Amino acid sequence: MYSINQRFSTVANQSLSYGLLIIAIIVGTSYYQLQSSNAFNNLITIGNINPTFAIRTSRYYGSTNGKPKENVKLTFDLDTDLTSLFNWNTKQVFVYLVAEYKGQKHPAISNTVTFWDKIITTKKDAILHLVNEKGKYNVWDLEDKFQNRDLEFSLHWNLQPWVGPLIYGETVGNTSIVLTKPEKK
Amino acid sequence: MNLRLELTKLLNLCFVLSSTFMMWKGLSIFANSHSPIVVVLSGSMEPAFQRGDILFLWNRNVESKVGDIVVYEVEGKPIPIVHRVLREHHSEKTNKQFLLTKGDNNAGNDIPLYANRKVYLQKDKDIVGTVKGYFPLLGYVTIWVTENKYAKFALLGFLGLSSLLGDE
Amino acid sequence: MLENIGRKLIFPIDFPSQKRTFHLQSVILLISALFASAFGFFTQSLLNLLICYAAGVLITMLLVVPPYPSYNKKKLQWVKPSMTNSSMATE
Amino acid sequence: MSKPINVYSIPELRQALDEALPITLKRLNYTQSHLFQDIKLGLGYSMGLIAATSFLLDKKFKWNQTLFYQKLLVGLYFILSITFWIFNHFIEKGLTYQGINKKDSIKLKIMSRLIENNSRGNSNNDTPIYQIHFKLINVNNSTEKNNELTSELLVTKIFSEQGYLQTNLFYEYLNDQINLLKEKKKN
Repeated sequence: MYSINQRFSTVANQSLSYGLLIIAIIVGTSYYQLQSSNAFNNLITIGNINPTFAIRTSRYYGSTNGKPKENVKLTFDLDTDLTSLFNWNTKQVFVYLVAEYKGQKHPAISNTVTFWDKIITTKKDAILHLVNEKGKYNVWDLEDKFQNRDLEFSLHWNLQPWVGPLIYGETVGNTSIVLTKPEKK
Repeated sequence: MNLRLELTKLLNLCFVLSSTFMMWKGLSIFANSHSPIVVVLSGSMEPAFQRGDILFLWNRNVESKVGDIVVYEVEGKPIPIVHRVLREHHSEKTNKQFLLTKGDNNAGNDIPLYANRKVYLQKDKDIVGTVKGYFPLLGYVTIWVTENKYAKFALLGFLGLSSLLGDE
Repeated sequence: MLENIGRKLIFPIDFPSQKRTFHLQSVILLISALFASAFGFFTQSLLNLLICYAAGVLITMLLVVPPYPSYNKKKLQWVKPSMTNSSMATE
Repeated sequence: MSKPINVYSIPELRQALDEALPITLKRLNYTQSHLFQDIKLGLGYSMGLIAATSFLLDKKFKWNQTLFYQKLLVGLYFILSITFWIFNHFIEKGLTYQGINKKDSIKLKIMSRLIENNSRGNSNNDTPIYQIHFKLINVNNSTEKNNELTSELLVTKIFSEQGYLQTNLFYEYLNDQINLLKEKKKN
């Protein structure tokens, strides 16, 4: 405290270290809020999953050297309430609908793909009630064909905080379907 | 002999520089990533990450999960990219994992960004780290200094002045 | 010349005040950190927390940084340099 | 010595006094032993060298190519910093000066510290005190009991308001104290 420089820098330093304390408090309390509002066990229902298939030969649809690649796109219904994820340290929630499946020719290969996702930034948008929603992505596999796979769907979320660690979680309620080509009408 | 005195004074400066650098190296080794702390430079992950936000990376995980935000490097491009994993394919026999990524704020996936007409990234080769922690805005200082020449002069001037007036 | 300006800009305060201002600073900053956290939590707003803590830091700066005359009442009596000393000092 | 210090700064006072000790004792015919200083300089600069090597490797090569060496260097740096810390706290233990007077064959060790506020009452209790612990060792007769003395010096007695150390006052003070110590030895 012996010179004006030093007084300024001690105040600055100390306020920064108490800033770290504040960050710890924010991270701790917001995590506690998530736990106490049962945010890690939100229920979900997924249904009415209908695939459509298309054959693509572009690199941007997974084709290498012009070999035909089977792409799949979905429509689905989804119901869930994610409002419990929103507290004072939530900047955004990224929700994504993923499917897990095994390889057909090589069963040792595990795959996880995203069919749909959404960025939610406010609490009032966090109640999802989707009917016949179109999937966002054309999805292809490492193998050329995608039909007749056993897909297990689940909804995951990633909470992006204003400060602190990123938090990941999953909703409760998985659905399995086998992808089959709908009969031609 | 004043040589020792001068050497001791120089040593203090040397300690400041070397301990900062070695701390950074230690952190790199701990996180197994050559840059464990990165500053976001593009808006492709908005609104999650804006320019100037600071990200803390971890690279000791063997596999990435879908939804993870990863930092990867593309051959021939100087700036690492921060994007989210859209798909992953891994074999239980070999430890190879293929990843497809996409920026939250981009319309399409990252295939046009990958080098050598590749369709996937490889976890062990291309990934610098997975984002684990976040601190907003603080990195804007470094962006400001690297991109604005007046800022560089201002910073240098400020440092020079404070070393002249200050108590070393 | 720069050195002379530098010496004018040190603005020292007396030893008891150094102790007192440091104590004051620690207490105010800790209290404002805790109060800001609590206020932010109960209003569920990080902005409120930030404003509250910034105000605390600003108050501390205003109280501690400037060399108020009251911080310089207990200056010490130092030794008067004698003629021989000044020649020694530049040795 | 020509640069004035801020006399209201404890670190600057301590540094000025610690640096003035060897210069003043030289005038009292003591030759300083630089052993501890040299060990610290050696340790310190080898740490600097390690960091510089690590920096160069980082600049010249890619991360994966030198990972093993980097781990080695970081480990070495860590070990040396701990050694440095141990040396400071357990071996040097605040020893500011050691030197020898060949004529009187006396070895002198000085530990010093600056006490910010003495709580010993009276009017001076705002004034920082430079506490010096002297230890005289007879080089020829190692069985003889060492002579020790702790003395305290008000910093206001040797610094001018402008921030100059009054070197001849400091000289006289040290001379008096060492003579006192020698007297004590004779009795």
